This record gives sequence, C-alpha cells and structure tokens, in this order.
Amino acid sequence: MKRNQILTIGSIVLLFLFIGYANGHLNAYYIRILNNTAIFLMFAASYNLINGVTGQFSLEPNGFAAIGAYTAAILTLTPAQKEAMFIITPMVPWLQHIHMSFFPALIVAGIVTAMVGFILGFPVFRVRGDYLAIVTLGFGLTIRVVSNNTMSITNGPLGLKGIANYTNLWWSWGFAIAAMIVIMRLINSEFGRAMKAIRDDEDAAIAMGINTFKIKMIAFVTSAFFEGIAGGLLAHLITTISPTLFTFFLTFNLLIIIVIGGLGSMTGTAIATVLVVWGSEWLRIVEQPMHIFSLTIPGIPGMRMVIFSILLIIIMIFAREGIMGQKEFSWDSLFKLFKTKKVANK
Amino acid sequence: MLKVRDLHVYYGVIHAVKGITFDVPEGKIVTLIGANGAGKSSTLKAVAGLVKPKGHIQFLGHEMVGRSAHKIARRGAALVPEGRHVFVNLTILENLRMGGFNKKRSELEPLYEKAFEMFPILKERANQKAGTLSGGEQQMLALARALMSEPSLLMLDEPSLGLAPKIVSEVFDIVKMLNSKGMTVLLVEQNAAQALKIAHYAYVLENGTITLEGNAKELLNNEDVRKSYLGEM
Amino acid sequence: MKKLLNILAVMIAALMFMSTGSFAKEVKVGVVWPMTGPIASFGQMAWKGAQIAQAMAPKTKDGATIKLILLDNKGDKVETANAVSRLITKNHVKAIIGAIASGNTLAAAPIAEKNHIPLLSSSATNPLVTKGKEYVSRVCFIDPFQGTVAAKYAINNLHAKTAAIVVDIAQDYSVGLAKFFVESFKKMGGKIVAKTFVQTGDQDFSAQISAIKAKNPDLIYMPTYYQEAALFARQARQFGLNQVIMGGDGLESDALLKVGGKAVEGVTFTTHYDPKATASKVGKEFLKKFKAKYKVDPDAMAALGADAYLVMVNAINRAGGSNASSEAINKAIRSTKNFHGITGVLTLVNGDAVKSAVVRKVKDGKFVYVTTVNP
Amino acid sequence: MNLTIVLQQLFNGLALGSLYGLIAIGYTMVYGVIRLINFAHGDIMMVGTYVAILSGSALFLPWWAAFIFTILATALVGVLIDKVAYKPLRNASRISSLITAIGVSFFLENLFLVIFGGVPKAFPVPAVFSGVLHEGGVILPVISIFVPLVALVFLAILMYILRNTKYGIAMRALSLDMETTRLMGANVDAIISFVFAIGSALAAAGGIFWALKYPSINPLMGIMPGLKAFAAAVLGGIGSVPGAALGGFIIGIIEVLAVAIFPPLAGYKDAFAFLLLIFVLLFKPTGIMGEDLERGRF
Amino acid sequence: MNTVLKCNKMTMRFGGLTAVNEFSVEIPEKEIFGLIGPNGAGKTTVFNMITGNLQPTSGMIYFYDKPIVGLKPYQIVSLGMARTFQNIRLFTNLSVLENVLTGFHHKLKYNLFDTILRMPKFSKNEKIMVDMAMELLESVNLKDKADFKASELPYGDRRKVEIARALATGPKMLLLDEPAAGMNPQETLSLMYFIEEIREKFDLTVLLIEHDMKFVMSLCKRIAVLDHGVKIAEGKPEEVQKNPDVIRAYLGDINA
Repeated sequence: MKRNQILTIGSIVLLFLFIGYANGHLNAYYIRILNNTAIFLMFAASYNLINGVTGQFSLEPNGFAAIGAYTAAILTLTPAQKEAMFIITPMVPWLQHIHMSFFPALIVAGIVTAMVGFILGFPVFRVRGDYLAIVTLGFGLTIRVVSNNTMSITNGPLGLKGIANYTNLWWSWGFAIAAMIVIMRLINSEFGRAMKAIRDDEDAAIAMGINTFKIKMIAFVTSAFFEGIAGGLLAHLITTISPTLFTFFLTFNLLIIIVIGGLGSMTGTAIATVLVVWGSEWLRIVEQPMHIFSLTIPGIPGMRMVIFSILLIIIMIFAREGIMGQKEFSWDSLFKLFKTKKVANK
Repeated sequence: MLKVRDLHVYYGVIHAVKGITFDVPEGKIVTLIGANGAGKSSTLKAVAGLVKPKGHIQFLGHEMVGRSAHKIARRGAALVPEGRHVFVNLTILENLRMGGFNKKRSELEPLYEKAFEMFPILKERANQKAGTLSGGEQQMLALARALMSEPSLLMLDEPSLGLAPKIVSEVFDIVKMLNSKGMTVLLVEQNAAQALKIAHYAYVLENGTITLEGNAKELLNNEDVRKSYLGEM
Repeated sequence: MKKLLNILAVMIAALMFMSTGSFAKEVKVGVVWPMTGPIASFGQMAWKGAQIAQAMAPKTKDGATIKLILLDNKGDKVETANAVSRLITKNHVKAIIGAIASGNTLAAAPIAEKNHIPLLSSSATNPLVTKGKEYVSRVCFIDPFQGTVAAKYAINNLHAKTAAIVVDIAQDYSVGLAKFFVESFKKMGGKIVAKTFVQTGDQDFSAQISAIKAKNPDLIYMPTYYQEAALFARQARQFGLNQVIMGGDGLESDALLKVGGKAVEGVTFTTHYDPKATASKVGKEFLKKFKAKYKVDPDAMAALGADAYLVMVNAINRAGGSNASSEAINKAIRSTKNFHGITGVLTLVNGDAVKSAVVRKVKDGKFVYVTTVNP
Repeated sequence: MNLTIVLQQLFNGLALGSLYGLIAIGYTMVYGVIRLINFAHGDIMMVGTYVAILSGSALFLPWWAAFIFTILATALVGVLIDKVAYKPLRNASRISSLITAIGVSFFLENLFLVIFGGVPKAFPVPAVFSGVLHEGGVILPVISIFVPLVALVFLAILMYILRNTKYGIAMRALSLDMETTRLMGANVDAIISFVFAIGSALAAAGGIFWALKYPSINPLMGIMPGLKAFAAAVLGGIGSVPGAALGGFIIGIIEVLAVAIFPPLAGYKDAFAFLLLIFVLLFKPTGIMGEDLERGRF
Repeated sequence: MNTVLKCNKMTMRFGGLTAVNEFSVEIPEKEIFGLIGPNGAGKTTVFNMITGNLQPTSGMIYFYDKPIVGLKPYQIVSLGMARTFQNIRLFTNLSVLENVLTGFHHKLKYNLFDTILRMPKFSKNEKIMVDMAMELLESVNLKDKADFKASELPYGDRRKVEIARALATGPKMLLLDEPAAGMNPQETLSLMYFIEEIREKFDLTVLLIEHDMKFVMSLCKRIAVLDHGVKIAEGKPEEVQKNPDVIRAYLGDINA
C-alpha cells in the first residue's frame, strides 16, 4: 500500500517538475499541445465516468463544455471589455458588472455546469439506452442554439473575444490531475462500485439496494462539473469563444478518445488522450504535399477526419476493448510484469 | 431419419447437454421427457440449428452440425418452439405465410386449405392478429405454421406448456393423427403421461444425460420416471 | 478515381512517414484556412485563389521560392490556434495568411501578437479583428464600411424607404453586417419594417417569407452567405415575394447563380471585387489563369485569397526579400499603400484595408458590375 | 394571422414534414429489425443526392432514369455499409454498434468533403417540378405538392410490401422474433440486407426530393434532416412505419407554424424537434404510435 | 412465531393475461419455504412482485407486518429482503470481492466528501466493509478467489458469490430463484447443505423457487404449488407429493 502511494505521488511530482521544465524550455507549439492534452484529458475522463464507468451512453459533453466556457469567460472579462464587445445587444446589467479572478471563475463555471447537469438529469435518466443517447444529443444541440440566440448573455454568434490568456501548464495540468484524483477516488469507493454495478447489470444493482437514479446522478453531475471547468480552461487558452466551437465534433473527438482508451478505464483514457491529441497533430502530414524519392504526392486536406472515422470503425469491429479495456494501470501489475520477466530470464 | 450421436451443448460455462445419443426412425413418434432444466429444449435447439452443439446430428443422411437454422429448416426439419412463439403482431394468415416461407406462391393455396381444414378455428380468424388468440389457439397456429413447410420431421417443444388439460389432449390428438398419416415426430415434453401415451419410443433425460430409454408404453408405468419428476428419494 | 488513388497514395506515404525535404532557398509562409468543416467552401475557394497568385508570383525579388504551408483549421478555433502555433514554432514560418472567419482569426491573433509574426487575414471583416493589435492585418474592408455602402445604395439608387432584414443568427458576419446596415439605413431616413432570423444550414424559409410578405417592404436586406440566400430567393419568388434582395460579399459565389437560377435575377450585393471591372494587369492575368485552371470565374473569396498572397509577397520584397525578419515584414504589410491588387487599389490603415467597394448584381444568370463606391 | 396564412403555413409544413417522414421510415425500419440507431442514415440521403447529380452528368441519364438509378445505387450503398460496418457487430453490445454508426456517419461526411469539396453544388431541377400554382390566395409550388404525394405513395408501397410480400412479412416477423424467423427457413441476413436496401432507397428518394425542393447540396446536408428525422421516428414510436411518417409531419408542421406565428423564435427552430421529443418521451416513453419495445413493430 | 412475509390475494395481470391470480401465503420466521410449479406457472412473477420489480395489479404484501406494495426495490432491500436471480446476474466485470461489497451499499457510512478527501471515516469504513466481505467469502469458501473477476469463476462458485452478495445486504429474508439450475447432482447437494448452513448462521427466512424436486423436497419445510398462476396446493413436501392435483400438473393426467 505505502509503496504504491509513494510511487503515485512521486510520478505526479515528476510530472510537475517536467511542466516546470517545459514552461522554460519547450517552444510555444509544444506548450499549446500540452495544454490541449490536459484539457482534453479532463473532458475525456469526465465523459468516461458517465459513459464507460456507469455505462450510460450519452452525447452531451459539447453542451457542458459550452456552459463552462461561457460562464468562466463572462466572469473574467472586465465590464469595459464587455461593453465594447456587445455591439448588437447590450449585455444584461447584472452580468455586465460582475467580474472575478481566474480561479473562482473556474470553480463557479464548474458549479453552474454541475447545476445544469443536475436539472438535466431528471428528464434524461427517465429513459435508458438509445433514448438516452438521442436526448443528450438533443441537449448538446439545444445549448448551441440557445447560445446563438441569447445575444444579451452570450453575444450570440459573435462570441466572446479578448478573454485573458490565463490558462498555462500549471493551471491546466493542476486541474487535470485534481480531476483525475477525484474521479479515481470516486471510482475506488462504494460509489464507483455501484456505478460499475449499474453498467454490468442495472436490475441486479437495484436488487442490491442501490438507488440507481442517485448513483447515475452523482456520475453525471461530477462529469458536468469537471467538463465545465475544462470548458473554462479552454476559453482562457484560445481567448475567444463562440457557439461554433461547441459542435458535435467536440463530442465525437472525446468519443474516439474514450473508445480507444477503453470504456471505463481512466488510465486508458489518459493514454488515448495523448495518442489522439498528438496523433491528430502528427496526422497533418497527410494533408500536406509529400515527396517520396522523385514522386510528389499532393496533400489531401480533410484526410485526417476520414482516417479518424475509419480508425473508430476498425476499433469497434476488431478491438472493442480499446487499449486498457476496463482495467486500470496499477503499480502492482507493473511489478508483476517485471517479476515474470525475471523469472522468464532465469 | 434422425440420428444423434454424442451431442453436447454448452451455454458459456454451463454444460446443458452432456453427450446424448438417440434415434428417430421414420414414421414414429419419439419423445424426450424429463423435468425442467434436464436439457430437452437444448437438444431440440441443437437439432434445429439455433445453438451450435458439439457431436453429430445426421438428418436424412446429411450432417447438420454447423449448418445455419434456415438451411436445416429448408431440408425439412420443422420445430414448433417452446412457448409457441407465434408472431403476435402478424395475422394468422401471415403467420402461415411465414411457415411456408420457401414455398412458391402457387403452392401456398392448397397448403392454406389443408391447414384450415385441420384447424377450423384458424380459418374463422384468418385476418386477426395472432396475439389475440388464446394459448391453445396459438399452439394450434404454431403447429399449422410448422406444417406449412411440409416437413419430413416435426419437432415439438413442450406443446402442453401452460395449456388447460382439455386443450392439451386436443393437441396430442392432432399430433397422433399427423403421425398416423406418416409424419415423423420428435416430441419434447415435461408432461410425461400424455407424451408417453402417444409415443412409440421414449428417452428420459436427467441433468443433460439419458438415464432411461425404452418402449413408451413400458415407461408409462415405470416407477423411476415418477421419481425423476417428483423427487422421491 | 484519380482522387481515390491520391488518397491511397497519401495514406501509404503517411505510414512511411517520409519527410518533406527540399534544399532550395525558400521563404516559408503559413496558411490557415478551413479545408473541412462547415465553412470549408470558403477556405477551398481562397486556397484556389492563393495558388493561382502563387503561380503568378512564385519568387521573391532575390529569387527565393515562396513556400506556402497550408494547415486545415476545420473552421474551428482550437484547431486554428493549434495550427498557427505549429506553423510558428515547428515550421518556422515568417508570416501567416489566415483565417477566413473573424472568430477564427481572433483565436489566432494573440499567438501571432506574442510571437511577433504577422497574421494577414483575407476576409475577416469584423472590426474587432485588428482592434488594438500590432501584428494582425487584413486585405478586405470592414463591415461598418460595407453596411454603409449598402444602405447608401439602397436609398439613393434603389429608392427604398422600407426594408426587411434577414439575419443569419449563427454567423457573426451576418449579425454584424446587419447591424451596420440598419444603423446607416435609419440614419438616412429609411425604416426597418421586419427583422427575421435564419440559421446557417437552414433550407426552408417559408415561415420567414410569410412574415416579410405581410409587411410588404421595398427591399429585403439579407447579409447571409450565398447558400441560404439562393434558397431563400427561390422560395421567395415562388411565394410571390418579388422585392429586390440585397446582401453583402457573402453572396458572391458561383453557387448562388447555379442554385438560385432565375430566382436570384436582380439580387444585388456589395463586394470586394468584380472580374470585369478589374482594369489592372494583375487582375486580368489572375482572371485568365483562374478560368483556365478551374473553368469558373473567381469569386471574392478567391480574389481576396490571392490578394492576401500578393500583399504578402509585396511586403516581403519591400522588407528586403528572403532574409527579411518577421517584424520587418509586418511593418511592410501595415505600410502597404496604393497597392494594385486583384480586388482593387488598397491601402492599409491600422491593419485594415481602405479600398473601394463594388456593387454587383445578377443579370441574365451572371454577376454584372453596377458601380464602384469609394471610401 | 388570417386563415390564408395559416393554410399556407400548414401546407408548407406538410411538404417539409413529408420529407422528414420519408427519411424517418428508414431509421424506424432498421431500428425495428436490429435495434440500431443508424446514425449514418442522414448521410446516406446525402450520398443519394450526389449519386443523382453524377448519374445525370456523368452517365447522361434523363432525369427519371437518373432517379431510378440513384435509388438502386443508394440501396446498394446501404447494404454495403451494413455488411462492412454493422454485421460484424450484430452480437456485440448496442453501444458498440451505435458508436460504429457515428463513425460511419463521420466517414461519409468527410470522405465526400475530401472528394467533392465543401462548396454546395446546384441540383438540376427538371421543368416539371418548378411550376407554381395559386389557389384562393394560397401559393402551391408544384414540388411542394409532389413531395407529400410521393411520400404517401412510397408509404403505401412500403405498407403493401410489409403486408403482402414474403420478404415484407418476414421483416415484421424478424422484428418480433429473430430466432423463430430462422426456424421458418428464412435467411435472416438476407432480410436484414433487404431492410437496409429499402431504408436507404427511401433515404435516396427523400434526398432527391429534398434536393428538388432545396436545390443546393453539400456533404454536410444530411446532418440536420437526419437528426430531425430521427427525432421524428422516436416521436412517432420507433419501430412503427406509419408512426415515423406521422412524426415527420408533426415536426415539419410545428417547425414552420411556430416560426410563422412567433417570428422571434426562428433562431430556436432547430431545437424544437428535440424539445418536443423530450416532452413526449416524458409522458409516453414509447412515442406516439410505438408499442411495447418487445412486442409490435412496423 | 412471527410471520415474516404475508401475501394477501396478490394478483398480476399483463394485458388480458392473468399471470398470478389471488396468491396468498404466510411464511413464518426461519422457515425454508418452496414455491414450485411447472414452467410458466407464474413463480418468477410472484418473486418480482415481492421484491418490488413489479407492482401487483391488486392485493397486498406485508413484510414483518409492514405493507411494502409501492415501495421501490432498493427500499425493500433496505428493509431486509434480498434476492438472487434465475440466470445468476453477477457484475461480471467486477471482482468477487467487489461484487460482495456492493451488497453493503444501502448501509454506506461515508459520503461523497469523505470519499473525495479520503477522510479517516472513509478508510475506516472501507476496511470494515472489506473485512466483512472477506468474512462472508470465507463462509462460502471463496476467500482465495476474492480478486478473481466474477466472469472467471466456474458456475457453481458464481451461484455462491451471488448468494454471498445477497447476504451482504444484511437480509432477514432471502429469495432464491432456481438456485440449483444448471448444477450437477454433487453441486446441487452441496448447495443444499450450504443454504441450510447460512439459514442457521444468519437467522434467515428463505423463500425459493426450484425445479429440482429432490432439492425442494429435502430442503423445504413447506411447499406451495403454482399452476397457471393459481395456488393448487400447499403443505409439507410428502403431502404435496401425493396431492393428485400436483401430480396432474406435473405428469399430466395419467387416467385421462
């Protein structure tokens, strides 16, 4: 027990040492990708909590991300900025004058998103399975429609601009690690066992005295909370947001991540986030002209998405479990691996 | 007609049928009896191709293991499934049409007539949904539906299930009548008394193995059969 | 088939992970435009224009090849930011052209500012794009100007006293332009009698058309993109709504004519460019080459894409050629004066292009030149 | 708001709704037999419109022949998609198939974006379909009269197939009980292929009429109609063919009427279908004409 | 002796079909009561009504004199009623230990904040729960398989885990749906001893559905026989065995 804790704490310390190094030495592009990785890790881990761990297949994270991003951005923008930006319809006065610093704004963003998740949970968890997927998809779409139309709050399609670039590696990784710890602790408790029990067999879970509605709600609201914060981090990384940022594409990307990592495995999600975020950058080479010996092949813009779609289908058909299945990485299994190797060497 | 050799059926970790061997000669009624969960239905499902068994099943001289259900059905082995499984949202006529799925349109008319002759109740309600029929009527429909393909082997899985005694004897009368016209029948029943009365030969299944076999009339009075059902120790 | 083969070849090549090595002297310029996603059509058009322009002026004055590195941003802000960042730090580009939409350009702006790399947008018309920025510029005019031009034309030339507005609620471009038009139109004594909303991708406008018809305005001002406008016009004409439809540069596309057919006859819009009205030598050459390669007339997106490239090359040359620093190039861009581009003569003031607008309309199934309005 | 305008809007809504209905039928049928939300269905409609354009321009077919060719070719595409992407997952969890369907949807959209580009293409409208009739102040574009009629004809043909042909009856049987359908000697895989063929053919027909009514096509055009048609299918009771048609009509009419009566709501139009859906599901989880999930279908 | 479970004229109709008709029964404390009947007689429907998975069309159910009709299944569990399923429904991706731990869910002593902050309360109660679960597993001889995935166990062990999981909820009454289904004679015999043993150890009242007659006859003190949704007999095994109605229901009418 002790050894594993030390190892875990040690690796987190190592990670932050690396971030400290990265901040000073890596170029802006890599820092940006590292920031993206942390934010997508937060999104994907939260999404996996409801989809993979609790087994409730839903399609709403773009909606939650939007709520979080807008809330946080509205809170950190100064009244003067808002006045200059809302050129079509002035902002509602009580939002116009509100102003906060970054950290409380993120927390409020998380809480607001969690509250929306809580209210949404009542109608949503009255249905199961395919209906759940379609209703949550509808929610994601509705949020975007609403943010286009509520000019006096979101500035409509013009979006919010000039958001301060607060998000840096410390913030993004700090929150990502915190989210991972909270989610992992949740999973490794009676609440997490109940979530997995619902995934495996909902009727049997009920027969065990589990209030399945309450447990689904805990998973959903937790997921909404962290997705809201991640949305806020995203807004302060790219500094401008508008409804087009939160389309179903975002959900699709997250879906690919959790499927590749393994539905239900947080460590799998972490590995897959790195693979997908970095991989989609690497795959840009298929969209640029290439020279092989004397042969020039024109790049095909858009090929990346085609490749990702094919990848998703292939994974579902041939490797449904993803990288980790439902298993989690543990130090014990790592040591076991070494031990068996040693034995084999003898 | 049907030769089953060393048949095994597995459902995941459950070994439901543990190497049974039996024969169904042409023109006879053979019955597999036994308590619930003895492996009777699994055996029938294996013969019909609904589950993948291990072992050998020879039907009319051809190996059936590994073939898909619709191909076995086309060969002439019709199964009336347990619980009847009529298509409740289809009309009676449509149910019969499904039964004669591989028949040409021109062949259907005389087959309908034959079915209605044998089961007049179905003719009256030909255009009603099968779901509106009573249990007994549904059993008749399931039988009529199976006969639409003019099978050479008729397999019945628990035809008496959930039916009132009077209806049960009606069903068995029809099976006997069919047999007298030359139909080969493989009957699986929990209701041993009725089954043994019309069958020529019987096998008793217990826990996936055949524990007893013999002439049906002899088994009818055998004390061991009673025991295997009511558990006298 | 050929495309399929290309796709295959690219996939194989991707697997082999071959590098893109070439040792001739070159100046790298990044391009960030949407090649996929909802606004891919604009990016694809602009890229066509830029490629023709590159064929026209492939080298700097000191003989270095201009190498364009195109990254797709899917019309998405995160992708735009990633792409710009990648171009700067991995590809070491000297300058960047992009993006198409104002929102995406704004996402790229802080990165360009921070790294002191000039960012030149072809078609981001929102006034906020360059506001307070040192390294962000554009080759197009801005929406307040376009809105004013449209209102002036509506009142003076079309003699409209009342107007109905159709706004695309999902486009900042549309919402912004509508606002500036309404302001000017009212100031000049006009009256707005109806305001209706549509959304990008909408295809049925029967409800909006009825609402407008009930108010019987003199003019319909529809600052949306061409796809919505073309379908709107078709349905409007079917339902007997025959007033003049006016719009902005978003209407200019071959697809407006093809989709709209007879219904878009008379549709009038303000824009950056008219191929027939270009007297300049570059403009004519561009037109010829573009038509030869793509068999269609270039539209404003293509022309602006080309202008962005040409202004960039011109700036690089003025800054000293292939060895110029990014800062120098930026200074040169922002001091562009009386540059004869494809879309006219342009001068940059605080990063915004000051140049004339063109009014065009559809006549006999073609865009025809109506007039030029100077700033 | 006078009577003429109401009639006009009802008519407009009917035309739009019948298009949704045509597409919704495909969703409902596929769901009925293999319990899969075929996310790619809207994209199959898009594929249909491109096939139609190509068969007109590349194969030089007259428009009616191009339509027939399109419907057949798109049916084949649907069958192919099932064979390649869905069939290997027939025994996997429903979620796996659903994720795959989302993958297929994105694949089709992006493949067509790569091949044809994002610029919308004009869809040639034969002269027959471009006229306009006037009737007591109500304006009736010919195509808008055609669409509901065609939808009804297709619905009638489909109902005939489902009631009176061997394969149609087998489809209904299959949706109730796959195992027993096998026992009847019916090749279940062939029937499922047939369902995909019919569903995709209807999507192609829906696509063609969509494009005739709104003659501008692009690779992403199937997304919104697809989502709304799916909402229509669930609203009408997924698994029920007449329900899908009814759901389509309802969503079409509400979309048009609501915007006509309350113009400021126009921006929220795309959310109507889903809000309505959520509302109905809360009170009748099986949709309007849907029956118990494990019983009636079609 | 106290009555644990009392069903009063419990009826269940599905559409036109009456699955269970006016079923009444009283089960006293610590009894093992068997519910038998041919296939489709309505036994599982009776179970589902008692556990709250189905709401009876009419009739009342009392558990220790408290009416439980209308309560949610998880509420009935917390009153002290636990069940197993006909086809063993374990949480297949959880370990054996975790399966048993879920049984403690409704008595959970720590909340979300204790969980996230890993308060002493959390660790203490987790440890208590694990110890209790291990104790339960020891009593079913599965302690050494605690870390196995449920899906990796042989069939007989799975049934034991399912029963241990039900025991973890701290029941006063245990409902077993065909516990011996799919078992061979040796497994069945050992299961019989096992049920008798846990009844003693945990002071349980047991209601079970079973097909295996030997099993029922030798284990149950009293038996009710259901046929076509109607109770046709009730009494001691040897009485029921000789009841002509029962013989007819099972074997058919020999004299007909």
